Amino acid sequence: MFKKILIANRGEIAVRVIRACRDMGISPVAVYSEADLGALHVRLADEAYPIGPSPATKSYLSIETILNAARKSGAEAIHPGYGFLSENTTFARACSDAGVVFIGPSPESIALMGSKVESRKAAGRYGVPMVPGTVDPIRDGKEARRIAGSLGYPVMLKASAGGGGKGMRLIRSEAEIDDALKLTRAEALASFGDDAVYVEKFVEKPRHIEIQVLADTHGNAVFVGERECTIQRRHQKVIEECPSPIMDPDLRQRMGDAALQIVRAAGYVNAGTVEFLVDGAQNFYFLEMNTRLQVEHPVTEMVTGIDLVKEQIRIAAGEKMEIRQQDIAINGAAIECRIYAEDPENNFFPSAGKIRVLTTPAGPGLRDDSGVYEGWTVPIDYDPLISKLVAWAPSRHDAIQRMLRALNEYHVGGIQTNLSFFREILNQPDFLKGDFDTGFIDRWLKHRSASVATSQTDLDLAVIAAAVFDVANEPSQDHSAGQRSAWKVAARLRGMRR
Amino acid sequence: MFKKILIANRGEIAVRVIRACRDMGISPVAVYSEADLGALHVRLADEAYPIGPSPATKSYLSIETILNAARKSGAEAIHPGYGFLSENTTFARACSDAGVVFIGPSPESIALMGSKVESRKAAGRYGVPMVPGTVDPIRDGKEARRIAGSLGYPVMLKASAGGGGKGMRLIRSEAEIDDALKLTRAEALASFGDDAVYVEKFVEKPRHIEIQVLADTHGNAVFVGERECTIQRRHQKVIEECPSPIMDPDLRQRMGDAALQIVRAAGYVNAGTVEFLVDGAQNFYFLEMNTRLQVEHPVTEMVTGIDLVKEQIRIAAGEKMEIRQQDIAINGAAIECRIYAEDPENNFFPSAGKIRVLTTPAGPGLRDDSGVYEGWTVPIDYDPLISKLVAWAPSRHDAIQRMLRALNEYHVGGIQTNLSFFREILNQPDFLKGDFDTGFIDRWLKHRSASVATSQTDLDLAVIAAAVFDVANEPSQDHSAGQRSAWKVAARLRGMRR
Amino acid sequence: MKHRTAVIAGKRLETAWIETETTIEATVDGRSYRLEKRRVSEGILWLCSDGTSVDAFVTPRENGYEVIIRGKRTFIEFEGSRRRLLRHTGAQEGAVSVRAPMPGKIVRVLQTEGAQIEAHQGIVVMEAMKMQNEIKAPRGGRIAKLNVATGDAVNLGDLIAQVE
Amino acid sequence: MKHRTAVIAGKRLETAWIETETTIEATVDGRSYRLEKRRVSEGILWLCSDGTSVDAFVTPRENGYEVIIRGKRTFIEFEGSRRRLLRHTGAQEGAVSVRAPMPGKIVRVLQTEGAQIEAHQGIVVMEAMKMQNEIKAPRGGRIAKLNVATGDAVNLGDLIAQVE
Repeated sequence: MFKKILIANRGEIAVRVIRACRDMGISPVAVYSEADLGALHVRLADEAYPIGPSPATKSYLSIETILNAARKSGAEAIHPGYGFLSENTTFARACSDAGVVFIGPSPESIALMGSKVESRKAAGRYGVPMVPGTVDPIRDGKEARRIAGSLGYPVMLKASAGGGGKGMRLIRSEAEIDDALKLTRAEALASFGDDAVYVEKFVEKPRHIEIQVLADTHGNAVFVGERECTIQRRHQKVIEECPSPIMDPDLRQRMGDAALQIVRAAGYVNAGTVEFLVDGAQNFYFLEMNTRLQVEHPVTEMVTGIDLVKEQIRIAAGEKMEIRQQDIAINGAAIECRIYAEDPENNFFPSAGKIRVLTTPAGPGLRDDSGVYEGWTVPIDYDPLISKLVAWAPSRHDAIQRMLRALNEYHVGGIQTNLSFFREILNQPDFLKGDFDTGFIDRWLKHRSASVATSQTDLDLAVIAAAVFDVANEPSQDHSAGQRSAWKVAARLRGMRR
Repeated sequence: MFKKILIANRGEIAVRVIRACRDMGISPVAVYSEADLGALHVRLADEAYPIGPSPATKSYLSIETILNAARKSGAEAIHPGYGFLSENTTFARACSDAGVVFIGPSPESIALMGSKVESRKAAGRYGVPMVPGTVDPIRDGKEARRIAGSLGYPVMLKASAGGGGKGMRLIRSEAEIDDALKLTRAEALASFGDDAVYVEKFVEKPRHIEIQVLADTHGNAVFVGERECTIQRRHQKVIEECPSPIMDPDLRQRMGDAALQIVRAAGYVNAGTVEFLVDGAQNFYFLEMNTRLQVEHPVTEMVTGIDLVKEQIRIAAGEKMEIRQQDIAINGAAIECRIYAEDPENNFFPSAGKIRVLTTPAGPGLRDDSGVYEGWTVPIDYDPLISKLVAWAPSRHDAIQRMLRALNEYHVGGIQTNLSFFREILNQPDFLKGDFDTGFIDRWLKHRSASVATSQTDLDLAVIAAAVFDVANEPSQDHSAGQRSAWKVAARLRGMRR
Repeated sequence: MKHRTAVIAGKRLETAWIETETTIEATVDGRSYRLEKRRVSEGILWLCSDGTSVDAFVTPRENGYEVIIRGKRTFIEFEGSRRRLLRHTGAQEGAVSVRAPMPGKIVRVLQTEGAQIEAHQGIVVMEAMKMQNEIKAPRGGRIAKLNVATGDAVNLGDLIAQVE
Repeated sequence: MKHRTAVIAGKRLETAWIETETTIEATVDGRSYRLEKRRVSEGILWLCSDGTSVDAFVTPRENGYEVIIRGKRTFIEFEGSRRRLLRHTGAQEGAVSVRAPMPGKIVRVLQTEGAQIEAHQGIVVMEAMKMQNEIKAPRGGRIAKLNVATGDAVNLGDLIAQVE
């Protein structure tokens, strides 16, 4: 087993991997940009190396700098987390060239699955069903209109190099195509350095369900249940569950078998996720394979007891998997909310800044995978995910009830978060019934009301609390720094934000 | 099911029960003494009622005041937690008289098992093995010497009304008897209002292992695995585990059967715990039954997935248990550390005061059942338990490794805690091997060294950190409150404590 | 005795109170409360009134406050306070400034000065924290001023447009 | 440039340093460190030196400091600082004051004034937070002064006895 692992990432996922290392007695090595001086992942590591200025292109995406840190520390392996270099074939190859184990699949598997075109071809060869559409990138608006016309609207426009919900757009009519093409190409170029896009038939009322797989270097492969990822906002997952409310053993087995076909098609090793669309008649279509750890992996861990990061590390170290397919059972239900530093009252705009107060929920059946701490300043340079809150209970109903309890305990002061947004979604009747598709959030947001009904007493107490705060918050006679209360300073800082 | 439950307790266990209520959609009602104004359990409740001054005798032990709060709130049931009124037959009867459900066994079961003498007689009738000794209270030192002489030293002196490790003393020779008797009687009187004590043969190299039981009002009873509670300091449990490192399926079955015999003997309903001593030859002896929730119940919950507090509430509401004996499986291993506000460097003296900084561990496989928050002042009036940290993993080795990781993440600033103490114990070879008895801690403390070996760099960094702190900490020119930094104030407050 | 006039969803409530270290005596529209209280932390106030126990999480927002109690949000504005609600439901009068909610870059301008737009229609596309987001009109009206161009770097609070 | 003379387990270490907002340049007994740093919270200092990353948890104790790094404790005293280590391993010189570590009640007095006692021998039994605890002698010697009697209520810091 490795003695030292470098984590080429930041935020909650770097913290998650560092904890797995410690849980295995492996020494974790962090890297950090200027914005991440003293970040939680750096504080929790045994060693930490600066890798450059705040923009990711100059730090977390800088292959040579990261490999230098690995060399300097003597780390035997690198865990890439998700995002950044996790699906970068150049990086995977550079690790191998530098004699450092890349904790993930081979560069060839990444390349194959990283190409929407090639991955669909490979899936097709192995008989895995797919959504009708083009495989090759489209040239221009004219071609897009022609293909969309033949598939029939609505269609999806997708970045060939995309993933994680970025670089995707729904097109309901021909009139939207030109604008959508421009915007998607621009985003694709900015996010992935490649503006190739393709067109696909849009599956109505689709659910997004993915299968977790694990494959070792000894030819063993298993699927580790599904994750229900249908609750998305603008193609970004926000709530994930295991099991899926629509799953039954037969569908799970068929989807698992299809996922393992993809593993075979890709010659895949390590942890990966095969994403499917599922329609109302339980037909499923291969979307793509994510050749890395998923953000939402904890829901799988909570219901199976399998630590996916530990398994990744063991597989990368060449160990033989001890998990057999027949031993994998889904016990109870888990649900995850992605806590973002963003403002649901202001069009979900990212909300960077200092976390002045942080109260996290605790107690039975909860897990909070956070990347921040009280006093930490969430930098503007990266993804605004600050934490993943996961609740487990014997049933879906109880897990949701527990999640609501946890959300009410959670408080992040100083920046805006989407906590209130989750408190409301988890009370929606259709959500509780498990009756939703990927358009659920966008439809619900249209008729969401600003204030939520509350009792007269609670309303009056809210008025009193705000009034007390407002008085503490008035401009004082004396403006010397020493006499400003923390409340005043906070309020002034917040007052700057329009 | 109940709509509203009053929790007649405080601290971490009140918080635990409140969370169970919320997880079940039940409205929790708190009570609080003057010292607990704004305590965590009060903040998390829907309603809260003041019940008097800080001393427990005037608040948390005040039956009439608590029942008045129950009446006023309209709570249909009362959960007593542990300690305080949880094993008080008068309270259980008063609840029943007031038409409020007491979440626990009948007053008769409490009375029977609350008496060491009667409980031993009952156990004897059902053929459950016991440690040789007196059943009746002893009159004086002379009688104690006579009985001890016939049993052979060492013997244990125990308060008849005792429990939780209080009111117990080991006597190795006749010379110690008189002093021990006085001290034990005084403690018994102060803690339980009853100075009756009895004598028992001391089992050499004993392990303390207890069996969790659940029994409903429909005649169903199950045992829910064991808890290894051998790691004690002065008869107070500090670390608990499930499973016990010495357990095998046969011994578990035999101990479980014996525990269910006690359930029958007591006509027991609700959750309870049957405590046994186990010697090196796997002989087990009934010690006592705790007729309430145990502090250490989370380790059982982590390995079985059964929520014991929810089960307590369901049973009290008259529901039929859905859990069948054959469905109960122990999955992986869990370990709990009791985090106390006490100072291992100063004879484990309780350390009340304001929590200035609180950093709690998180991530996979952890549960922190805390009763405090950053900024809270731990009152001097109650038990100094501030939190229970529990780690789960597929194996005992991995659970301990994870607990060590969690302990290193944990920091409580402003008061002293026993965190360092646990960090050291969990590295002891005998602990890791599972090779210990109830005297383990006391023997280890004798040769514990003040400082732990560390690398030259870490030592130098410690010097630099302390030096930077010391400078920030120097008496400033200006003593006005507005200009004192928080570090300085903290340091001054701490400086008062010798 | 302090007092404030609160405005919630257009409705006014008069409140007055006396505060000590551990208590507040208050009236809200004539309803009296004797409260026990604790300032738990910055922006967290525990209040207990005749049995009712709440943690109130207070966050300054848009010239008013968001208060969360039992997971439920209320937006409160105070008359005469320096904070006034900026965002209304589209029916408001006068000019509204649309400002950058955080530092970022304007990647696309969707409107022209003088154009008529509807509430929630996009004005510009801004990139920040790796995400492209449309900055939308808080109300319908005419774009009286358009202060940015494609490629502009903007800071938090910078004027993007005025809608009147 | 600041400097201090640290004492760890009787061994002296000279340290000097220059601190900025995000860095510390320091020497300890001639060993040089260029550190990146962040004051994370009261008593928590993150330091990073040539790869080595630590959270240092600093707690004032007994006229010195306890510093926890990677879960390992070090006790540090500074010469000339107002804080000096009180507790030694029993070999120390001079009189030692034994004080109440928290408010409580003396339930039993185990020694008499003038008595010879050994290190760690009990002087009184005190009840606090529901627990009876023996207050023990930090070193061996003679009880020069016994300041409490059975039944006395004591406050934090009250003198219980002097051992010399």
